[in-house]
Amino acid sequence: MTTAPETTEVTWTSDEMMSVAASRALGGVTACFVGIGLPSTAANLARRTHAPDLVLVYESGTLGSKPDGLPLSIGDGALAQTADAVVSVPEIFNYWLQPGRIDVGFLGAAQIDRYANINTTVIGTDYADPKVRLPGAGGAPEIAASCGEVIVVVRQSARSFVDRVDFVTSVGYGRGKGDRERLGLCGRGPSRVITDKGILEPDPDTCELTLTSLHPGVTVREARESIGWDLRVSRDLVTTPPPTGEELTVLRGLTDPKGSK
Amino acid sequence: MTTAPETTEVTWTSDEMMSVAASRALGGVTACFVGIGLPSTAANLARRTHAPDLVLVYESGTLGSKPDGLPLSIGDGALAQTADAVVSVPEIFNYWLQPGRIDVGFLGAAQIDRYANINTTVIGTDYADPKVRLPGAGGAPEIAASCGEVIVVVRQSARSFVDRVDFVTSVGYGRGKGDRERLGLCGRGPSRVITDKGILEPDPDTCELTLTSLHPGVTVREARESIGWDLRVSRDLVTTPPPTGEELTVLRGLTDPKGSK
Amino acid sequence: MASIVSLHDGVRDLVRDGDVVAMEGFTHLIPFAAGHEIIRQGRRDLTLVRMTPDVIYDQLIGAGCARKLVFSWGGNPGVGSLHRFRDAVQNDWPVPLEIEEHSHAGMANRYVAGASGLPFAVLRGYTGTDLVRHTENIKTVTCPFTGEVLTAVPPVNPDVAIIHAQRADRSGTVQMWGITGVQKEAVLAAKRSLVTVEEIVDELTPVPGGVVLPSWVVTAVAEVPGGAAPSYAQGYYERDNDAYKAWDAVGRDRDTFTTWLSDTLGVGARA
Amino acid sequence: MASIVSLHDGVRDLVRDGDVVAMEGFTHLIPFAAGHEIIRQGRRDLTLVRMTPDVIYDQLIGAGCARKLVFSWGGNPGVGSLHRFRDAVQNDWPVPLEIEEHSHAGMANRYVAGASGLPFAVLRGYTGTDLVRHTENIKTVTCPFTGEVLTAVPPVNPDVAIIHAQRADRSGTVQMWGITGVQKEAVLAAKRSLVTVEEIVDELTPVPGGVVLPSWVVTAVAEVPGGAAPSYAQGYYERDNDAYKAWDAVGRDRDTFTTWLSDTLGVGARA
Repeated sequence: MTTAPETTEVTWTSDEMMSVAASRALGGVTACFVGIGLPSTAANLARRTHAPDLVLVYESGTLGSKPDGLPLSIGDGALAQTADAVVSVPEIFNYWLQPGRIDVGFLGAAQIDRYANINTTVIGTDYADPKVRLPGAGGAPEIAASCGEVIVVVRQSARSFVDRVDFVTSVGYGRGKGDRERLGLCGRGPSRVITDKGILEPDPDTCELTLTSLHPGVTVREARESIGWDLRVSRDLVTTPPPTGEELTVLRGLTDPKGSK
Repeated sequence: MTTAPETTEVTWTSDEMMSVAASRALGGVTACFVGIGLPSTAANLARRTHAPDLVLVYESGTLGSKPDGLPLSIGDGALAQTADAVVSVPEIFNYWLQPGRIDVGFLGAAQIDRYANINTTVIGTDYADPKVRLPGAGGAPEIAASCGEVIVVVRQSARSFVDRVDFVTSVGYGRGKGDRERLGLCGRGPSRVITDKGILEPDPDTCELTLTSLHPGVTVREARESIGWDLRVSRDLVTTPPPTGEELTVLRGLTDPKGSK
Repeated sequence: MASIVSLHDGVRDLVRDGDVVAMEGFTHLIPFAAGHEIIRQGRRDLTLVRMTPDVIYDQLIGAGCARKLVFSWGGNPGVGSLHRFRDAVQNDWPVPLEIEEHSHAGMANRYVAGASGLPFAVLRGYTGTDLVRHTENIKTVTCPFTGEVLTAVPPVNPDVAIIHAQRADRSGTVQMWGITGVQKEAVLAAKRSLVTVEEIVDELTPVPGGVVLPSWVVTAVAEVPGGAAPSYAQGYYERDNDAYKAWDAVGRDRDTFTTWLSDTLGVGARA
Repeated sequence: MASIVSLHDGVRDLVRDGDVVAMEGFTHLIPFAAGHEIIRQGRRDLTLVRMTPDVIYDQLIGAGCARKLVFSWGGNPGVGSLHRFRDAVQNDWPVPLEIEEHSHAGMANRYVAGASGLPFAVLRGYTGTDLVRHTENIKTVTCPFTGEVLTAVPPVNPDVAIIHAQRADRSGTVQMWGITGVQKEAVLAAKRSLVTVEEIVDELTPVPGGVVLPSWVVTAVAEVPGGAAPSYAQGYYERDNDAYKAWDAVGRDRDTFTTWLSDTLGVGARA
């Protein structure tokens, strides 16, 4: 992890910037379906800073978990013990996710493509003889389909950001605008892809992921060089506001005690 | 209610004989789906006498209820408080009744016909303008379809025992042998209709209800005269053993304290 | 997040003439007080949905609030018939009552489909019964794997679901326990929901058998102690069996009922 | 009614070569001890079903017990990949492993269909994904009311379901709490079931969040304290996160794994 340039007061890592940016994306959100890892970090950071009432929903069946630290797994005991309710796994998918009750779904990705389709299944185009066998779908296909919107958090690399994913585990915008509607997917799809370099958003006309925000100290060239397609840059490109001291303090308080970073 | 003839020791009513006969029908049964009224009386009597481990399942969602007295309604608090588990109403029907997990379903009837079809919906053949509007189906259609077997408990009267029910709320044997299989119903159907006069069972060849047992003191003529079709009598007609002193003591202990008789 | 409201305001704001209204509670936790408030506020043309329409729906029907009833078992449990319901079906009094009837399994699955955002539910049910001949809302569906033909029912998605629960906290998160029937599904299937509770507390301590509806899926909560009487609220009060028995005589006669309506709820006969 | 058995006898009597075996437990209450006993007894050609195959299935796969895996997410939670699983899929070591993969929503609904005695379940799922191209067990079904096309999946009905729970009573009625995942459905969907428990007690006192499986739907119960370790059993012990991390190095290398198999479970390499 590279260390980003110092401001007058604080330094931060690119991963910290990514978590902070992801956390901020949860402003005004009621309920968020959270995966383990970066999404969980961001969601818990949001709950500790600007969104104290944010409802965290985990696919293990916990509704409204309020863990003290970061859970190490999706079925951590602290998630159950601090939840408003613990329901069965069938219920969490059928009653809570499927009808579109959850505003935001937070996903990671092994591969993500130009249209924000996500692959967490296999690397390599031959499913029967993959180059790398990945964990698989988990809750992601239906999170991507049914949440009001989806936020993807993933570190940039040419291996991860590809023109076309080897396997569509979770649908972003398919092959472009209108595909979600044609497929009958209820949610609006990925609204933001937050990386360690910046933020990509779907172009309103084409749904192609476009760079809309650069994290402080990152150049457009740096952001573009680790993307496997010719990344477009928004005319309204902005710079992501740097992490505040409070954000960093809370984030480090969350991640350090468990030694998970 | 008429009083049946005295034996040397005890007297009993025809309703008591009916409840006792119904209770005995639960020998060897693991789990029983119970409606309120006579079925509940019989099932609780069985649990207090020969079948202490009988599992009582009520459609309100209680599994393994062990009420002290007779519940007054299907959702009585005592049913929940003494149950092994209380589940939701969808679950009781989908996970417990539908897959055929329950050995015996205990039903009452407003009308029952020659092939043990049951009507609890309307009296009169015009559904839109009924002579009498009855409560309706409740859990009965699926209890009749999915329990391993069904036991019907109903007092005899020409109004209740009809050649053909005005409305098929719950299927017995349809129009005769083979109809259940054609309809794809999982359970074997009504194995016994227990009345205040005797016991009717489906003929093995035709599925027509046939008198197989007469309660003590009841004549064949008395049993046949309150049936709306030409009731056949089994060549192996037996007499129902009279209630034992223990059966009557337990039954009266169950029914009297609540003043429900 | 749920609003904390008075019963009067909750009914005023959430229940509109012509609405599809589901009031659930399977013998236990029946929202009687909310039903009475609907009568008091004179709602009309409601489509009332309920698996087990009992005394509270007999009262709503007798008061002329309903134009349609969707149900699976209508009776006074442990007592007998619902005379206002019968009078409406058989004699159109005080107004005609259209009915759509199902089995419990069918209704339960309709709520499940409603809560799940699905356009139908599949079950083994109704097969061979005459219920199928009297509602368009029972169809068949063929299993794409085995070819077996099963029964399909459409969801219930009420405009408003009304339930009674033991407790809520100040954020409007609701907790109930004991027999909780189909209430969770009813609330999740509905566009809006009103939950009356025995008490609003600072903190909901977990209880065995507890079912929780988080504040963010509930529209409004009203504190109405005794709001389920004469049914019962486990941990709070017992079922008033005498009141159920007494209802038989009140419901049996139009004049006696009209007097009851006036004396108890202060409502004149409207139909 | 359930029998109370030893773990050895339970696995011996209920798990047969070639069986479809579902071991469930969503991070919590994972039946590790039962999995180890299956390895010890040398079962072969199992079709292993599990939403989240993790370390325990990595061990079973590495030991050569499985010919097929049906799953929705296979990884070492919080750590990384399952190397034995990868080695089997990518290199057929120690034996080829056929896979059938789903999403969590799909698998959960397959268990629900299994528990419900239905030949399929309906969901909004898989649409537009490549998962559909790789399994026959994902089809479509058309809503008979709206014409909408939805996804259908067939039930999972394992020969045997194995779960771990906190407690059982002497009759074999099982009680678990905390995150209980899809375990109830797995047991109800299966032909036979084996439940390992932390302890067998005289009486099961109700607990908040408790899920009960009555004795008459359970085949056998074995008392195996610590039987979920290194996963956790709420109220008994915590998750051993270090053991999960340590597994990464063991699973990564065939020889290290084979040594582990021999040292820990007393099993020689068989494949």
